[in-house]
Amino acid sequence: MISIIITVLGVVMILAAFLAIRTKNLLAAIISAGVISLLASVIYLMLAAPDVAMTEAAIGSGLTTIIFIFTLKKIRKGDLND
Amino acid sequence: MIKRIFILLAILGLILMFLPFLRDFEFHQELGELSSQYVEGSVNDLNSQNVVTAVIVTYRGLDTLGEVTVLFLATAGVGFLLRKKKTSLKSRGSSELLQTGSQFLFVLIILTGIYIFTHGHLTPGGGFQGGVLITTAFLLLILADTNLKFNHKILLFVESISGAFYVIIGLFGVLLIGMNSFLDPAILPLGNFGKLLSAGAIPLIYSLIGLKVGSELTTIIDKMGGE
Amino acid sequence: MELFGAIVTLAGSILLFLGALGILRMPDVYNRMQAGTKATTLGSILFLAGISIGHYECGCFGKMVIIILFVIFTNPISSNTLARAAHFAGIKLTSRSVKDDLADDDLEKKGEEK
Amino acid sequence: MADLIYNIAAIIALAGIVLSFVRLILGPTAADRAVALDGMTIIAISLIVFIAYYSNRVIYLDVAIVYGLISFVGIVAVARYLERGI
Repeated sequence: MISIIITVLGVVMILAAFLAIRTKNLLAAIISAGVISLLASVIYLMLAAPDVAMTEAAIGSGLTTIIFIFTLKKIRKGDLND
Repeated sequence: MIKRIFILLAILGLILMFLPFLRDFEFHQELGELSSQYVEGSVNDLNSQNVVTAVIVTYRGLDTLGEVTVLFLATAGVGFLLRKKKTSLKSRGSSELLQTGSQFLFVLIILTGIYIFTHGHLTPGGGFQGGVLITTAFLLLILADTNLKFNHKILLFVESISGAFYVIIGLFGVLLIGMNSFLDPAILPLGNFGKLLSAGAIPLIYSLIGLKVGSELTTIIDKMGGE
Repeated sequence: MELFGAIVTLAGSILLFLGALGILRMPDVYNRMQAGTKATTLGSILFLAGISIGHYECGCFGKMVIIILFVIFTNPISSNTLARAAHFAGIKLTSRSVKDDLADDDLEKKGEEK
Repeated sequence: MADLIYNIAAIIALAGIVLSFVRLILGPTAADRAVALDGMTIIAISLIVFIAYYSNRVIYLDVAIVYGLISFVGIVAVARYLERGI
């Protein structure tokens, strides 16, 4: 059971990483990075590491995404077209 | 074309290098010498239910002090590099639901953060995670209203007081127990196993770390996100 | 009791799956949001409730209630903000939709300002 | 019997994550991707609770609490960026 979930989530994570580095749309790359953190925290929990899972959930999918978005806003100030 | 072939070759080489790890992989059924010592010591000597917390705060306490210092330096760097500028660009206000909901959820997130870092020795999580939760609460307020002003004196006060007390508690160990016991949590009574007031000074140290991390990251967020 | 909880969990997971299917198959952003928030909210509530019903001896009932409350509190806020953002970002409705209240509101406001 | 039904429920929820992820890859606009991320986080909370049940450890639920409280902030940030609010 655990191995099925880990395999499926791992494949989805690899696809998300591929999307994050290959896409031209920066916002899509940020969202894909958020997906990677999300699934990574589930996988850490399955490997019996709740501390790491909580850190990944709080920092990886919450704070890092938002700091990326703030940075995107700072470098795109005044440029109103995506 | 040549570039792509080289990239492909490099990836193949990496796969060949990592293949033995995949083939010979096996779960460790028994703990090693050092880790079994940590597990027994944290349960018997320190009364801490969460072994990770005991390792981070006690056995590797100096490393944690170093990490907090690194975070302080990062905050100082961000504060030095990112100056706030007045922009003429007008930003759209947020919806009423977000404004009301953020004020309501602010309290809930702060309470959860305090729960996380005071229960660091009982449940997963601890000072860093609790501090990030507190930061997220302030972040929600920034997202709801970009013109929000934080009181920097309070942030500075909390940050410096918690950092100073962290070192002072460590020095109490040297003073009360012995020369080699900087940051020893046994300066307070150890209490009963599994209760909130147990594991000596670990909850106190983790609360201080949580406050310090929370105020530092809030400063970073304020510098980056505020208009 | 355990079987009842398992069936509730199964119902919740089917709702989660249908919500995800709606995210995939619906024609435009607003319809996807409709499927992706309402169905998944009810689905996760049923999923969590089923597990806590089936394992009432584990003493995790309070934490389950807290998680369900957090899902109820946070989900509408994110979906509302997202729908508003999609509207202001200028994403068109699908050609089959019949009414756009927020656009009508905007027109009325502009008329008042003039 | 009950364990089997729980496992089937987890597999169905996992299929939901995969379907949402397909929308995240296809999504023509950033709002579509944010909606897909929103759906994935909610299903992931359910999966975390299932893992806590499966491993029989109540303390894993703390991760679900933190996740349920934190995950929506990222989506709100994406939305505020899209409507040029922040």
